[in-house]
Amino acid sequence: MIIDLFIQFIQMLAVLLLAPLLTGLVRWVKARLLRRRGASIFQPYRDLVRLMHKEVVLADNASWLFRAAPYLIFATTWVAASLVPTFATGLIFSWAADLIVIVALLGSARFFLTLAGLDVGTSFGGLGSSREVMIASLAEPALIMVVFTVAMIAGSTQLSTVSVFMLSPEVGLRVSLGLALVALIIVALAENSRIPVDNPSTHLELTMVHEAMILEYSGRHLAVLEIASSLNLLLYVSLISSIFFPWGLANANAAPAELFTGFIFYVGKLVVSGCLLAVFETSIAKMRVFRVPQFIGTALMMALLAALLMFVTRSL
Amino acid sequence: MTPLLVLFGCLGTLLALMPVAILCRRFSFVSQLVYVTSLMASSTALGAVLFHLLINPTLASSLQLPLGLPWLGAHFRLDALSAFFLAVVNLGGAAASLYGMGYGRHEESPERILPFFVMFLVAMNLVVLADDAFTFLLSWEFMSLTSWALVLSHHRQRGNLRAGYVYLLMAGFGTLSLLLAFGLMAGSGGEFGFAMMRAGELSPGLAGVVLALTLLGAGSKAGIVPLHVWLPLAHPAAPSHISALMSGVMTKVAIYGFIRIVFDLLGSPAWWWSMVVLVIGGLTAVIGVLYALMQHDLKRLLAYHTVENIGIIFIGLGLALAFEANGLNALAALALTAALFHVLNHSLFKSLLFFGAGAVLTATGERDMERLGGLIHRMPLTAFAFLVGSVAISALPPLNGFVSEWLTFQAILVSTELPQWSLRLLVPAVGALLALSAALAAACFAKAFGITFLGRARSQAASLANEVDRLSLGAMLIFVVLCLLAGIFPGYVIDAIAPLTRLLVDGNMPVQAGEAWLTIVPIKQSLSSYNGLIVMVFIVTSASLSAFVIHRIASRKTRRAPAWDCGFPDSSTNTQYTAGSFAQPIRSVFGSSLFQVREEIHMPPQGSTEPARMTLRMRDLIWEKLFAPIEGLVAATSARLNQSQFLTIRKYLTLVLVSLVFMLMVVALWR
Amino acid sequence: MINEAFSYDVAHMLAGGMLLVSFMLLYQDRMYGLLNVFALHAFVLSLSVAWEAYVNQSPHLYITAAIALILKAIIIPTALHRIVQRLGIHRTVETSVGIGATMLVGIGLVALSMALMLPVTDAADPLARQDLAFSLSILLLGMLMMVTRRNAVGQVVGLMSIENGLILAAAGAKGMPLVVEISVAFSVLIAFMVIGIFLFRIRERFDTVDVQVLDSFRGERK
Amino acid sequence: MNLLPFNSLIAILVVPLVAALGLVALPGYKSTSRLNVFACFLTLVFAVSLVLDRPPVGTLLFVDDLSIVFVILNTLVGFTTSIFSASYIAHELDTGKLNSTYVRFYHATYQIMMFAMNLALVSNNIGLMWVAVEMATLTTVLMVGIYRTPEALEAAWKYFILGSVGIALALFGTILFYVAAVPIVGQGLDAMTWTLLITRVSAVDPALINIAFVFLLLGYGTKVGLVPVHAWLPDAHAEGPTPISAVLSGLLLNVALYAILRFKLLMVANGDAIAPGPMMIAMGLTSLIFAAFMLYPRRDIKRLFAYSSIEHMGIITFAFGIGGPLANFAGLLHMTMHSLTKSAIFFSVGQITQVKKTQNIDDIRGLTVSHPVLGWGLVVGVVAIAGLPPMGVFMSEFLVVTSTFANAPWLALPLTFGLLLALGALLGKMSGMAFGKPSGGLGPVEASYFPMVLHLSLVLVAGFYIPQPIVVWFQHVAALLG
Repeated sequence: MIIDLFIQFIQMLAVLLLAPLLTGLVRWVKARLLRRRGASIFQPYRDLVRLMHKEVVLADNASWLFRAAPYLIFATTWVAASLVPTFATGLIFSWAADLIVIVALLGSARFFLTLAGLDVGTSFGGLGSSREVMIASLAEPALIMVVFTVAMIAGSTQLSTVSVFMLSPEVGLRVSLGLALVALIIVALAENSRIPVDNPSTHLELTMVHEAMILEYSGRHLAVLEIASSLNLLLYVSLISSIFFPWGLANANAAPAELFTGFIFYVGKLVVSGCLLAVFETSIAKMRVFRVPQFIGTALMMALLAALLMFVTRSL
Repeated sequence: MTPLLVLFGCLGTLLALMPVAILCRRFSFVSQLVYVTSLMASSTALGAVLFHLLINPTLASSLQLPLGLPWLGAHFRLDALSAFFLAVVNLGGAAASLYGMGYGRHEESPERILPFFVMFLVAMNLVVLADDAFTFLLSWEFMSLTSWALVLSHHRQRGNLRAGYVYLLMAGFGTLSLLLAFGLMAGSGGEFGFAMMRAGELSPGLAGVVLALTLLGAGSKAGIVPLHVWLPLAHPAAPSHISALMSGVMTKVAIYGFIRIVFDLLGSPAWWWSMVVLVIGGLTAVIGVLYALMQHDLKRLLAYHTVENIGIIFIGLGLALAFEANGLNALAALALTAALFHVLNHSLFKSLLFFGAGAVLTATGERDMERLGGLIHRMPLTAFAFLVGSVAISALPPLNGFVSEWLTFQAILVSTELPQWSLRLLVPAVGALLALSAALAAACFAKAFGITFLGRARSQAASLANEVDRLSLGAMLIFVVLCLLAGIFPGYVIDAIAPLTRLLVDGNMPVQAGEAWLTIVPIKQSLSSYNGLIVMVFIVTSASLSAFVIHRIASRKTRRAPAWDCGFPDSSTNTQYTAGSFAQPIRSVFGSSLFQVREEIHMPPQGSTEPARMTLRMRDLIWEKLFAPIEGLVAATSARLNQSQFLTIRKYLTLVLVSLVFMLMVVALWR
Repeated sequence: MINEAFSYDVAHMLAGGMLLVSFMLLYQDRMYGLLNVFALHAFVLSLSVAWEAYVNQSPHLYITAAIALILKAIIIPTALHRIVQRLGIHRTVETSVGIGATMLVGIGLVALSMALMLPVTDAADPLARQDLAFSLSILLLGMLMMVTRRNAVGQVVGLMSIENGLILAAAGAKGMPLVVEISVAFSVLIAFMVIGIFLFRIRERFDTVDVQVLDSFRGERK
Repeated sequence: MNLLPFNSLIAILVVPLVAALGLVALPGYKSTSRLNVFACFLTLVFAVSLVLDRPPVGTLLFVDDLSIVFVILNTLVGFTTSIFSASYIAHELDTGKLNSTYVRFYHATYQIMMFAMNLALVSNNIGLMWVAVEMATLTTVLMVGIYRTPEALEAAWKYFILGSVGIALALFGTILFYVAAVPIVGQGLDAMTWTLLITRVSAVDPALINIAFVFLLLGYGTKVGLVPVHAWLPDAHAEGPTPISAVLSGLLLNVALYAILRFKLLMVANGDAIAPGPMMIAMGLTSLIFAAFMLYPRRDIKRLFAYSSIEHMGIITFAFGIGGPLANFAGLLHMTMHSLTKSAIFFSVGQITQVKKTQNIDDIRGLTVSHPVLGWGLVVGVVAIAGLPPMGVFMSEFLVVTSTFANAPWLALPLTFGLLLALGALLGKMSGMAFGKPSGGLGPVEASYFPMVLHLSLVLVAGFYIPQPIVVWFQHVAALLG
């Protein structure tokens, strides 16, 4: 019991600490790929600390919602992230929420983000929010469909159970798994506002989505939002890895050694995926906002196809 | 003193209010009197039915009055199903009365509302209580009639007359279809008692016809696509607490009608019924929310959302039918529980939202979101309540809307147990529709709340709005609390629904009360489980913790300044996103086919200073393709036939001669 | 008492005569001619009713015959003459359907009534059967006439020829109580009275009794 | 037992006649209208007393359970209508639309009409019944023409011509029946006495009475206003004085229907004759659907409700055509409800047209604002006639529809279609008139609301509670009707 609690706690802490690192890594690799020297991978931590100590400049008609939103967003994202097994399965609170809940938690984070974007009443905020909900309205169903597929295969929506099942030999190689993986990656790109859907490192109005929403934020609020977004990235990476690449996942009540190896594995996965992401982002161009729907729509279609395949082929 | 008698006591009180309201219409105290009394009566009734539902749900007490059909009498019955829906009805009624006590003050002609308000409550109660076809239909149509009168209470406003007309016409259509359905079930013997209908067996074909008729009848009242057209016209037209009743409660009474007939009276279902219901449900959900996204009239938006939620409920019902038809009773119970849970939830947050809209209406006199904005500063409590409602209806944890949707997803996930291929193909597609509608709902309420309450005021009225009175706020806060409770303690609700599922599909979900930490477990722990309480606690603690830590270790300094807006701040409020522009991306994705959206941008000629203009054209294809043709056909036919009414006497005589000769020939040939 | 066959032939002849006169009415297209022929129609009727009375020894039928003779053969035609004169419509050609077509239809109607009546009335005695058949055809022809006439007087005449057919039938029905004849006479009386009133009033307001003009165009006609 | 010194059956005939004479003699408006009301009331009392002591069956006159229903309904509506017409005619006098001689004539004719209708209902002799129906028709013709406007004259003329053709057809049918009956029952009055016919009709030659029934159906059907022989009805309703419209819709149509029912009984009693049901069903459905369509283009408020009368007569004929205890009960109930409701509607319409000074629907707006009682009265009336609960018509229509399931379920479809069609039209017109911004005359109403309120409350109560004796009575009659 105590161990379980401890492990849960460790995980929550781990994701919180590792998240900025992942972001920093991605930025660094991208910089290197562009033949730039690039900031150190620990730069995000410094930024956060600096932001935290700055004073907050609130727009005149910002409401209480504007001030509460960052913390709510952070909290929901963090809770979601801490429910995804990173290096050990069988988390004590895993039964409190299954995959669908995780999706919904991210949904509520997004909901408050869009509201925050609308709150000050600037044109950019509205622009960001409206585009965000458009993207989400396609990405979320796709995610749910992926969840369906996975749940069909593993016979459960509990993430721990799923990853344990994925470790077991009877998974086999399935078409629908492949489809679901691709769909999930596309959704992940969209939800983390990465290229080609959005560009986190620009303030060019034509391309902004995520940045436009948090344009009015400053100081600690901005810091919290930054942590939340890097948590989001981490969450998706660990989600993908724990479903499709669950190798090295330790069991919760395993020996410390196993846990440690599991942790090493996990960090390894983070590094690999971070590099892959950077390579991907540098190798393709940002697409126009109104081609995004087709892009995510394909994800939805693939996920739906995967789910249909599962529903038909299951119990045959 | 059985609950049923208490119930009838309350109904009697409400009925007695009607003449009072008419006779004392001159006095100012009457509106308070009526609302207070109806509040007390409804809450008493609520207590009675809750007592029945929680203490002895299995036994059904019935009552017969020497009214209605002479040789049949009026039968009333209180079983678990009716108790559940009565709880929904009377909860809504009580809250509406409370809200009305405050809201009614601003009413210029209360005599057009009060008598019908109480009768409306009575009618809805009677529908749920009725235990024979005649009483059922009488109360059903009476319910429509009284609500029609309420829709017309502001009959001088443009469009309300038409709204009322379309509404009552559709209601008549529904009643007649139900009448046919009951006629088929009663058979040649004309046994109109529900007990006898339960006993009777129908041939599969006839049962299918009855299902179709019930879908037409109950569905048209619930607002399934494409029979929903009256709903977004009528619901917003009524005063807001009536809108809340119509949207939050009356549609549920329609759902009750469907459940009562299809699950209870009609006997064992055939599997293909579920196909029909599922398809209708999925389409209704998505189309409803898409329509809602296109609205910028706050109340109409809410009305269209009712359509969406009805779709979700029908998805649950369809799944329940599918499972029951294949003898998977436990799973049927799961699906049915999901549907009923959503019935409860929707009645909660939809009433809440309509109350909020009503508050905005009283404070600003505006329903058009394009003229609102920034109300969160002027009316913070209303804003908070509306926010909670929005989160709940967008199916976001930890509020109640999510739980029922989660249960529906679980039911979809286990539908691989179904033997029929077509169902296995259909269900995930419906699941996708459900997920899509959920996401769109979130988008829609981000828009509804964001444009109405956030940003800067878009009109004088909005900038001068004041918080509404305490009673209205009280009514809203009650629902806020209920939404939260139903969200974090779903287990109790599920257990309360269990008797219904036992009654209807004789199966029930595992008892949730025993689960540790108030978790809910649809089938078994390893499959899936959800704990609203833990999620809630986690979110709250981590949020407050982080806030606390940051404020403690880092800065807490705050400075107010003009908005930055990328360096181009603009004082004019017109630069904000409007409801229309917020929905534009989604419109461009989904709207092109369903609404035939056409956007034309007229740029001013070179060098001229006038602004560029964009015109947006949208069409309601469902109306244009389905109802307008019928309208036209009737008009054309009657115009054509009307020519025959202005002939010369000679021609009429010819008519007589011809018909005489014709009939004589018939007789001649008959021999 | 004269023998059955002879009385039968006479009755047959008279009834057939009436039918013939109905045909004459049908192709009359002048007002005065129409009225004269109608007078003849009523006269034949009274003859046949009288014959029925004589054959069946039912004296009350004589009253009917008298009513028919006096009222229909003399008073009404003359009155209508007056009206026609006063309205100055005696010159109008007032059939609306071609004579030939009317005749054909008429013959068809007669055939129909024969086909209907002759087989069915075996139970009733042959005399009644004949009368029924003839009177039915007279009735139908009367209606046909009302249909084909364009103005009020023509239609009234048609109506009254229908009445004649009815009386023929009533007289033929053995021992039919007095009620009926009285009622017939009475109804015809009312008929004439009301028509008179109407024609008079119509004269006040319209310059013609053409029924087509009577159908005013209320706002409803579109 | 005999409560009265003389036979109340005679009384319901004598009272109107005497009253008619008196009304012709009496000068002055007030007294005559009072006498009119009083005479109607007296007739009503006697009619009700018929329930208590049933006079013996005579050769000419008789009452049975069927006719008593009609007689009481007839006299009741006649009574209330006389009350309404008192105030209505007063207004017509003030506005000079009628002068005193015409009013005297009007009242006398009113009584004669009542006499004729009662006679038709209690006559035991098919010939006498015919005479009575025709007498009623002709008197109403005179009433319709009473305003002497071109439209009124045209309406009366049309009514007269079509009516008398109907007369002729009905008479021919009657004669045929007699001829058919003679061989069995023997010559003379007996062959026309209904009570004798019903016992012996089974032996009558079916082929002859088949033809007879065709003529009777068309002949009396003209009075009932069945499509396609309905043409006189809308004009007559629209152009006559409104009380007469009420009487036409509420009573005369019923009387004609009563005649058809009597012959239907004979047809049924004779085993081999053609079944009258299908013909009545066909005509009923035609009338219902056709009239429902005709409701849409209406602009004249009285015409609107005239067509609605055709529609409901169609429903009733349909119900009786279906036959069987349930359908007949439904038919009787629907006929009663329709008489009460429709006359109530005409009461309110009469007052509306007087205060608004127009019959044009488009010029009548916002009644519930300008004249609340009238407006809501109209709303309730239309709601009732459209068959919405909790009014009595809902119950009867419920029964009519469900009764079809006993033997011909598919007939329920056209029936409900027609009902829905009519519902749509009536509600559309009504909501336009009752709600919205008031327009037209805003003057006060001096007429009494009593008749309208009485009828509507009766209909309302009947919607969910019918006293047991009446139910038993109706069920008995329904059984009689086979």
